[in-house]
Amino acid sequence: MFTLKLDNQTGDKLEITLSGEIDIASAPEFKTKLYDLVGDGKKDIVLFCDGLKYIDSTGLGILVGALKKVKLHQRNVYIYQLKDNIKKLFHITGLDRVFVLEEAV
Amino acid sequence: MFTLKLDNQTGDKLEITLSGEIDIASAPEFKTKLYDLVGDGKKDIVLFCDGLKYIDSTGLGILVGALKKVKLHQRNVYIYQLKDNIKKLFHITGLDRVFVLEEAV
Amino acid sequence: MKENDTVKIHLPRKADYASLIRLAVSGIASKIGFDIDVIEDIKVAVSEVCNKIVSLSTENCDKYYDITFQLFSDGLKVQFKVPGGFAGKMFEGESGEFAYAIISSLMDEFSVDCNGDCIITMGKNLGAE
Amino acid sequence: MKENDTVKIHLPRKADYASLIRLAVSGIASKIGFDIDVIEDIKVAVSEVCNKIVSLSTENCDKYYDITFQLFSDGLKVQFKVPGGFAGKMFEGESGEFAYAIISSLMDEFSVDCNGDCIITMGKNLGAE
Ligand SMILES: Nc1ncnc2c1ncn2[C@@H]1O[C@H](COP(=O)(O)OP(=O)(O)O)[C@@H](O)[C@H]1O
Ligand SMILES: Nc1ncnc2c1ncn2[C@@H]1O[C@H](COP(=O)(O)OP(=O)(O)O)[C@@H](O)[C@H]1O
Repeated sequence: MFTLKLDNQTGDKLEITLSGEIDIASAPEFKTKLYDLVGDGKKDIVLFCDGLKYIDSTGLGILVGALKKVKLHQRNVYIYQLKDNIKKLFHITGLDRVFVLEEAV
Repeated sequence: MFTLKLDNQTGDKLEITLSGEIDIASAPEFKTKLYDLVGDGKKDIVLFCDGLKYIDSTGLGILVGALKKVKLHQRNVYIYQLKDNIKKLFHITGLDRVFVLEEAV
Repeated sequence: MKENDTVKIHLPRKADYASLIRLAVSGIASKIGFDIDVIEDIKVAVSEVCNKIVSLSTENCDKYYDITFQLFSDGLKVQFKVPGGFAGKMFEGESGEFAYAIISSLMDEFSVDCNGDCIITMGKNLGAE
Repeated sequence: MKENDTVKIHLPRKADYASLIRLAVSGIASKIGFDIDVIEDIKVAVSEVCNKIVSLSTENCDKYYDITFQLFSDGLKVQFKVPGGFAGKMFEGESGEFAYAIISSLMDEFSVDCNGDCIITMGKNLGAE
């Protein structure tokens, strides 16, 4: 089970809080909800992840999909406060150099 | 994993605290430790069980074995502060009428 | 009973796997939607059979055994297949009688069907209590 | 490797069993004595393979699959048997590459041996990190 919460939406930025577990069971719902918010990709995406406990390769693929959409408009995806076990997955896959990872806000 | 702790020993009474899980893996050790303390069965046995989380039929059989030893000397086994899920097992097996069960000390 | 999934666990006849069984039963029973007290009861009942299988020696002493869980939308069935002579001894003696009483009382269904080998079945229905 | 016990889990190819797998892996890995971070890594690696098995459709689309755990005193081996054509596709594409990178990095051993069907093996040694 995961939750995706839209915290704030301005002209050029979406702030979203992710928490729980994004696994194979919850991935389809995560994809739909995230891509709905991302839309054409004309805004920067900020993901707060301090409550995110688990994400697998399918979830990472979905994040990359969102990144690709916003990159088309010279926008970016910022990921804040990843837990260590998840940050490790970003390092392993090289995604730490693809997304903008930040410790604190 | 369980622990059996001898709290107090007087001329006619042994006070013992049981905690943890008494399952098939820990039953042999529980039997040895308990029967060592019970000895010939010339003392009353008081068992404090508020930290006992799990006991199975093998563990119940071991308690009955201890009871039989002390009954030979007109002694008894007093069981205090059983958790509800374990008290249920004593009711089901009729052992609530064989041992002296008490809520508080 | 809309759904009918099976999970089978093949595991060593060793006492140290008792905690793994309790963990697996929790995971399976919580998928069906039992509340925490009922999950506890199912863990106790399943463990009682596992304990007997582990602690009694059998003629043809298999080193492994299987637990089969059938998950329905409205309940859980758990089955064990044990050699015939063995099943006769499982619920004998003091702790065997305790085990029988505990399983009968905690579960909605409990049967031992022998035809050569014995099938021990126990079932719990969702919302029965 | 003094001990060599096997635990086999036979379970539906359905996404909702992901949490049961994580629970079972925890129970098995903690029996060997891995610390909590390593247990987390093993859960992630095993789940990656399960996810691919669940999400990809196969030609001969079995409804169930097996996970075989071998427990040693100094480590854990996990094996999956999958159809050959299927194994070729598991680690393709973006999320397939991520899965491959994750498993390779988190486990000490990771191999896909094909000879008709494919055997996917991953292993973790106790005290290797
Ligand atoms: N370790 C990796 N393994 C596989 N693909 C990777 C890895 N690291 C990054 N990628 C790729 O990086 C891409 C990121 O999207 P992209 O639009 O190319 O970003 P950028 O232009 O900033 O590199 C994804 O398509 C993904 O396939
Ligand atoms: N529900 C039950 N099922 C089987 N045996 C029981 C049950 N309740 C009590 N017993 C028996 O009660 C006995 C208790 O020991 P015992 O010395 O006979 O105590 P008492 O003399 O107080 O009845 C045990 O041997 C046990 O077999």
